[in-house]
Amino acid sequence: MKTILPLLKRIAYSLMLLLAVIVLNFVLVHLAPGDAVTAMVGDMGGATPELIAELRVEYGLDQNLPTQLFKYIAKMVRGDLGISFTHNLPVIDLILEHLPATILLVMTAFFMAILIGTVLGIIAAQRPNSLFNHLITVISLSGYAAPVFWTGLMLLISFSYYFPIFPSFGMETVGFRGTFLEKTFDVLKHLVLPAVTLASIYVAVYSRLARASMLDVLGSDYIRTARSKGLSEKVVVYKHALKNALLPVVTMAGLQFAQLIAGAVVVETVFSWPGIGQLAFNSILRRDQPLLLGILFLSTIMVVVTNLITDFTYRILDPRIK
Amino acid sequence: TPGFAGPKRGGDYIIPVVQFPPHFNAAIKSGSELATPASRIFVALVQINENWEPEPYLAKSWEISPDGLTYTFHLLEGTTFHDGKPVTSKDVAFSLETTKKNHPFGPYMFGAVDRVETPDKYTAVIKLKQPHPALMIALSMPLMPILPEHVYGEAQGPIRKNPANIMAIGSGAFKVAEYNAGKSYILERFDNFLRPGQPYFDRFIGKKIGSPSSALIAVSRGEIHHLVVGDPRMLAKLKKEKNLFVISRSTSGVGSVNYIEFNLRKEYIKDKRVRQAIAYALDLDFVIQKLHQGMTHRSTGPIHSSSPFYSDQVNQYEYNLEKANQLLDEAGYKRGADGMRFSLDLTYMPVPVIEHEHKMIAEYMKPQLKKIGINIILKAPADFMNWYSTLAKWEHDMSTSNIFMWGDPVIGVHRLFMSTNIKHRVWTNTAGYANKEVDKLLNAAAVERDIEKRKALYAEFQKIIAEDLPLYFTIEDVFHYGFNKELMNIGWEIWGPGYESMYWKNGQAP
Amino acid sequence: MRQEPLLQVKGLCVEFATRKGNVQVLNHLDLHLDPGEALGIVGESGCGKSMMALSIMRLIPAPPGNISAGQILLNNSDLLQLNEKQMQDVRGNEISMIFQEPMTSLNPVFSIGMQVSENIRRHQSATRAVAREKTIQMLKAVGIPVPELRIKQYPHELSGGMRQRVMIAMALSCQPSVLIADEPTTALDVTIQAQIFDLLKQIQQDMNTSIILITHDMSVIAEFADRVAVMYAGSKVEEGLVRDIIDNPHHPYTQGLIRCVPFLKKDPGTEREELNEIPGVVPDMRLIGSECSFAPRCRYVMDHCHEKKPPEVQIGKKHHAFCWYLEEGK
Amino acid sequence: MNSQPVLKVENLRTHFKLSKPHPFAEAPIVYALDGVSFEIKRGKTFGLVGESGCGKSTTALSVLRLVEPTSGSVKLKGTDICQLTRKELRHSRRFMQIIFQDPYSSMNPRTTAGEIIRSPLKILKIGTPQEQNDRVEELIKLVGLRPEQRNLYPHQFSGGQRQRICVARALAPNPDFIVCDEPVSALDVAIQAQILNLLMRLQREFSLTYLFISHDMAVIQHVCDHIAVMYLGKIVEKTNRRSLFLNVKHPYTKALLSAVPTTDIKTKRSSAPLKGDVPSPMNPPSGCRFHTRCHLAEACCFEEDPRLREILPDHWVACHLA
Amino acid sequence: MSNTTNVTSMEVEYRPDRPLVEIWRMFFANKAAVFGLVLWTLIIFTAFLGPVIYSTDPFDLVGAPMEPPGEEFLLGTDYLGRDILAGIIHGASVTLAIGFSATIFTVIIGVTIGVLAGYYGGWVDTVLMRVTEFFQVLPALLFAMVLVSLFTASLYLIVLAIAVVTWTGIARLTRAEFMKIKEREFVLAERAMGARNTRIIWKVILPNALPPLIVTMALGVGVAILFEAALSFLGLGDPNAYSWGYMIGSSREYIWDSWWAVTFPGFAIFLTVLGISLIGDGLNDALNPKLREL
Ligand SMILES: Nc1ncnc2c1ncn2[C@@H]1O[C@H](COP(=O)(O)OP(=O)(O)OP(=O)(O)O)[C@@H](O)[C@H]1O
Ligand SMILES: Nc1ncnc2c1ncn2[C@@H]1O[C@H](COP(=O)(O)OP(=O)(O)OP(=O)(O)O)[C@@H](O)[C@H]1O
Ligand SMILES: [Mg+2]
Ligand SMILES: [Mg+2]
Repeated sequence: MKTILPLLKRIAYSLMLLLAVIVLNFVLVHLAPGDAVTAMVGDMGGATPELIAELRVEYGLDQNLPTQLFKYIAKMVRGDLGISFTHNLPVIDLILEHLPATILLVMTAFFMAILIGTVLGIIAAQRPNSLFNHLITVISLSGYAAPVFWTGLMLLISFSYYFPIFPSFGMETVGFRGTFLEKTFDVLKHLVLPAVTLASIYVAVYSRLARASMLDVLGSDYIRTARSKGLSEKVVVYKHALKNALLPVVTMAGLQFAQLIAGAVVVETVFSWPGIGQLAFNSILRRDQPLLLGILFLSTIMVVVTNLITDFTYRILDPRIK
Repeated sequence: TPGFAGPKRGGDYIIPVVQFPPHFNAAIKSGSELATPASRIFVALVQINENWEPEPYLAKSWEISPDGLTYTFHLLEGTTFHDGKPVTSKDVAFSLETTKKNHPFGPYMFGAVDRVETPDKYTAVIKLKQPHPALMIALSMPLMPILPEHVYGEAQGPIRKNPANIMAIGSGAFKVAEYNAGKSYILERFDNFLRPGQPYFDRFIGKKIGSPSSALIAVSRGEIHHLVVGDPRMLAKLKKEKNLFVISRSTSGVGSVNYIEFNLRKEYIKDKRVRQAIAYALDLDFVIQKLHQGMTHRSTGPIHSSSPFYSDQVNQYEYNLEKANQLLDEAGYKRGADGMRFSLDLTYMPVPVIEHEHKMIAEYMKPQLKKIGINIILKAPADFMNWYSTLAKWEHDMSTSNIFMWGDPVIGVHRLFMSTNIKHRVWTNTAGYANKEVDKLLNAAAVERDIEKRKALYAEFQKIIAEDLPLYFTIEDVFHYGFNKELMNIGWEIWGPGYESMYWKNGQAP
Repeated sequence: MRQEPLLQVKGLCVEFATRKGNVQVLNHLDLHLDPGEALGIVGESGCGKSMMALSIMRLIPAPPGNISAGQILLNNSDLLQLNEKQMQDVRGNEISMIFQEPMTSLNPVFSIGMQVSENIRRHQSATRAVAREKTIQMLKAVGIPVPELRIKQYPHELSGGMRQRVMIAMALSCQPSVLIADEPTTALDVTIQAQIFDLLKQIQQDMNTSIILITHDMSVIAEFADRVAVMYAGSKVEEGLVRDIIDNPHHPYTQGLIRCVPFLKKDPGTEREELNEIPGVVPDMRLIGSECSFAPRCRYVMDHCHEKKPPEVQIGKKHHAFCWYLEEGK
Repeated sequence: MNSQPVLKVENLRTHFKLSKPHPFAEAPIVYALDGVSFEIKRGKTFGLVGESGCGKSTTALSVLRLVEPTSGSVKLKGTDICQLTRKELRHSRRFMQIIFQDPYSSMNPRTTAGEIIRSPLKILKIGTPQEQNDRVEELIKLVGLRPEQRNLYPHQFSGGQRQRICVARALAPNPDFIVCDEPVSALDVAIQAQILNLLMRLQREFSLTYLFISHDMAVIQHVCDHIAVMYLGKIVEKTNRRSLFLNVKHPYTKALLSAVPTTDIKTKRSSAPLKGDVPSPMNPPSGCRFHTRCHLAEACCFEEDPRLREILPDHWVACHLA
Repeated sequence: MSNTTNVTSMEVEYRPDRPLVEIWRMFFANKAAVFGLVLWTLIIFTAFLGPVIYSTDPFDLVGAPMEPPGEEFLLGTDYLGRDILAGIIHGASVTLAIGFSATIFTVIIGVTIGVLAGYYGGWVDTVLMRVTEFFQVLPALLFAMVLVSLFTASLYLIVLAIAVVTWTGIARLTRAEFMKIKEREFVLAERAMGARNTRIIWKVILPNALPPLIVTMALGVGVAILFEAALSFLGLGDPNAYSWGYMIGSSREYIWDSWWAVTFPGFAIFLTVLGISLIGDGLNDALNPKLREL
């Protein structure tokens, strides 16, 4: 009971947050000039007024905003996110179809960034004033300072055009026929450049953070205690210090995840990665309201869920939180 | 096209898809992204060859009554849909009705059709209320696909919601095997296609590609098998690729022309001299030769130069800054202290793939019009809706735009100029142009069956437009197709390449 | 009759490199510890008590710290000659240490059972189960009730006194011959402090462990230690048996230190009195040269106090001090 | 002698409400201070002694209304502090000041010593800038610093010097009453003597009234005229100095006294006087709060809360058995 | 480690400490930070004096399109024939202006909310933190894209959008610092002296909270520049403002023919953000009293 109640509280609160996000997005999207039907018919190359009126009714755009909002939420509760204007498919199907690609990309980049960042940070922390430390600072900051699309384009030119090692776009070779293993390898090959690009921004964040918190932890009393027990430096650093130093990294990682998803928009555009980011970008450009709302909703859910996971991880790592 | 040993079957053909089609039903939606796959999946009654002549397709022959009001089509026998059901004249009638009702151009294409009669299974008779010279074009793919009534008919519910819009059933050379929304679609060969032997590819695959630059890499690596670059900049790159050969054509059927639209209600702009000054201040030769590297054409008016109704006997506004300045001075707009006369908003159509025709020209106009003292404020529409609503509300000063002729001026051109068509909708007469004479000319041209007389009417119309300049027509785009060298027998229609006759030299993709 | 000392510190010098120059935090320090003995070290904050303790453990943070000279002999072998690996075998095994801050000296993210048994497993290559048994036994020995349950708890779930007990259990888990307690009770309440000292005393008897107790509180020393060394600014100024030092302090600093402490009296009387004070503050260690570092605050200061290091003056059998004034007065 | 007390505290309670662990829970309450009464005469020092967490600092802060007391009254020279409006309260601040335990953290690290001493004058708008300046100079000399030191920052002083600055600051507006919350427990013994002497000297000179808080019995014994022993938010014994040490009545006070190590080798304690830890003030034990650690506890101690009774003249004890 | 409050200081040293000098010394000892500073000196110089020295209007079509870097055009021309060098020079001020104004906005929103939440606590904190969390779960870039695309892009809108999606970091930081410093005894001491809330907030707590805030603000400028670049790249920039982001965004399709048109502005952004990040990093260390002791 004691552990479940706070969790329930968090979940209830998250649901309210979600609702607020939905309302804001909905109002925002509907307040903007123009409505979806005009975009739709524009896309068709023009249409008769009758068709436009008909479409308005069909998509419920003839009702007033509160009614539309209410209906939208009512439908959403039932898991129905509406029909995409441009794709003419249920939004939920579209999202579910593009989601795996984004998750693959984002997760790979996420763990790549955390792993590389933390390792670099720890190494730098052990030699705080060395040349190596400065080198790490500059290298990791470089990844952060370069606009991500620029990094992407430069990588693309280098490793896909001048030295064609990696494929230039997409997630897999379409129509590729092969064993499961070959297919996996095919996907991995496509994954390298986008993942490296996306990760490059965040390596700096994590390495700086890991370095700072590791420096902090290494100076703490309990590390001296661990040393006084005769533990080897390896055990001291990687067992006693690391677990503590990871706490801020975990927090940051949780917070950053939201931005990582958004960052995927740019990377997916550069590499034609068939994920949510591209879907989102297109839905923005073509004012596909149901799809856009659905994606915003989904990314909020993902963020909220990651926050819950972060919370949970934090609880595992830090017994002080109960 | 080289190659002696007859066509070989086999292999996949992969095309890049820039805008992913939401479905394949060409009867309820227009657009080039849909046209390519839909033309593979569905057949039409006729095909229009490069000389604008109708050729048999589903219809093996036809007769036209002398008064031009009755068209009788004789269908090929034994043709079936992908689901094995036979194609009959009932399906033709159903398809025409459906298209008329649901297609955005339905009224323009088939407004003149009174009814379709089906005296027997293989004869379809189209009765017109008035002569309609553009009918044959409207009956070709992708404008009117032959749909199976048993799949798309009323009995199956509203057509817009029909699942077969995606898993489409037609009688074309390929049938739908896979559709991964936003990513790819795979079409497989239909063995019972009405042209024996064809098609030759095993599969016809469309694959979504986000940006032209990645498409370029992809085609050079053979990951896709052709690339259409609307953007002439990429042409040089394309030509450098060893495994490609390049064909440059304007898609005459679509007949895309670009223009600058003036909102005739706005101050300054409502003055014809200002519009003409702007036209004189733009160096279209520079645009075409330098910015587009000579890969687009000069457009002189609303009718595409490949059309039989095209006329170049109009004022062509040769680049002349002096004249432009003089016109503005005459109009009474003096330069201020900063050398500027007045400011104008300029918006442009946000179409990522053909930026050079819109954004680039808008960007070009900014420094160029500064030279004659007009300060241009670019209004970048973030999305299509923004642009659409700006124009539909008549809030723009100027905008770039383009329009497709869709085979015949009646379908694509009239709507821009008729004073009866001043509407709060894009690609109507949003400029607010009202000229009785133009109305009269266009109304006459719509029903004129004598091609020479019709030509004359349109020639006069083009001349007036160039003088009045409600829209200033700038360029026509040319499409450059980079095809894989191992492709054989590329056929052409007015709508683009015909993939049914194409095959791989070695019977498989390289 | 005189035994070999268990631990000997000879001429220990420790330096710290700072941006403002080198600081000599320990200046030729000599100490010895006999088996089973409790040696007290007193001195003001910053005089180098902890540095002395950490040098014995060889845990001086290096850089910036550095043991620049001296010997630390444990059973006659010099700890400073050992390599890091060998030193790790000494730490927590032959010499253990408990620290000032029980609140922060335990790792917050590991259970206390794990932290205690880790030491046992490290040095006695015990299995997990054996180490657990031993841990429970140790926790029981330091007076933690129901240790079977406590081993699963985390430091934040324990009070300060309990944590310090855990620290002691950890330090003693491998029966070290020397236990260094660096101000083990300054952060605790008096009643808890009393409990901890009782515990230490009892353990010292049971295990025959020698203890170095570091504190700044004379009364604690008086109660706990057998012998005491008084430190000032990195040097030892006086050393002797507890009674000798408290009843008969010789060095001016020791005298001042003892007089300025308000001792609890049975009958305080009605009037309040002023305390004796030592004027001035502890000097900046960077500025200490070869002179007597207490000279600026000393009321008996003489000219050569500022010039030369004071000599060792033998006062009693086990009682000596370093002072020019005493030297003169002999 | 003026018999009118400078400070009269009656039945003061301060409870802290903590945040709810979940929406349906009751907010836990910390009974930090639970009914405390005492008074201090002009020029006297009243000592509060007790273990950590017993509510000493809370008393100090409540008396100055730096935390809002839950109930009770604090009369400073007759006016009830608890009833004042914020403006009146601000005005009366010049009569009461406080010195904290940690001199370093009680000074703004970004201001110089002179600024720090001057700040109460500035805040309370006492005197012209020139007068303020002179006053600062005077105070600096008074507490034994050198005038040129006024331009140094807190971190450039030693602990004792810092506490001198704090004393000077407290004296600046000429208060009658100063709360000293463990003013010497962060200092070395040698320095502690200096500060205690300074405080006593100033008290004589300006006839100041002190509320002196410490956990060190010896210090308390040394500086206070009256002493109250606190346990878990309540005063258990309250009397003058002599009586407390000669006639100690409450078992807790006895334990506290015998826990203090002495240099007197003959009276060495035999064993620790108290077992166990202080209970949590969140749910204090029923009846006499000390019964959980009291070896004399009887049945009535478990049930009834003992009142403070005057057992001897001016000697108050809260114990059923005294 | 030994208690820093006990670090002794000698009575003979009466040199008043000059914190700024000390910070500068620390900062200067950090080679990477100095490199960042040099970069920024150059960039600021370019932004202010560049347009005077090199006055070519970046919008003007001065040469043939896609002229590679060479004698006539040092950095080449773009697809319209606009001078890349002129763009880099004139774009500097635009880019910096966007970076700074967005940061100012961000700071105004973030600090206000952080101060109120951190200082007053209680329900104020609860409410404000809920609002903050609300903005935090919105994916920043995506939300900025939505904002900009719904209404026609202009510099103001872009700056506003960046501020709206980035203020939460500053707010949280300010709040955390305030909560931390609020508990320090010198704040209690101020209250004991009768100081008003306004004084405590602005004169007492804020100056002490500044170091991490300054660092975050410095980094914020970089973040804002990157945001604007990303928006421009996605075609959501303001075409009347010649920023580096705009240069990349408009030239990106021509990257295969004129790598210079994308590479140079990208590199300029890279150097700018790298510079300010290094400066921020250096400041972070220099302002950290823990490290200064050494
Ligand atoms: N990292 C360091 N750099 C420079 N000097 C240091 C460092 N650590 C400690 N010192 C100095 O070493 C001296 C001795 O410190 P030490 O911790 O041994 O004192 P201590 O006697 O234990 O004091 P306390 O009673 O406060 O614990 C002090 O003057 C301190 O300033
Ligand atoms: N703001 C607060 N919110 C909640 N609880 C508090 C607050 N301030 C103090 N307490 C609690 O009130 C009790 C008394 O605290 P107080 O600080 O008065 O003790 P103290 O006697 O001064 O202890 P110490 O000797 O450690 O300074 C403690 O349990 C403490 O945790
Ligand atoms: Mg110490
Ligand atoms: Mg306290």
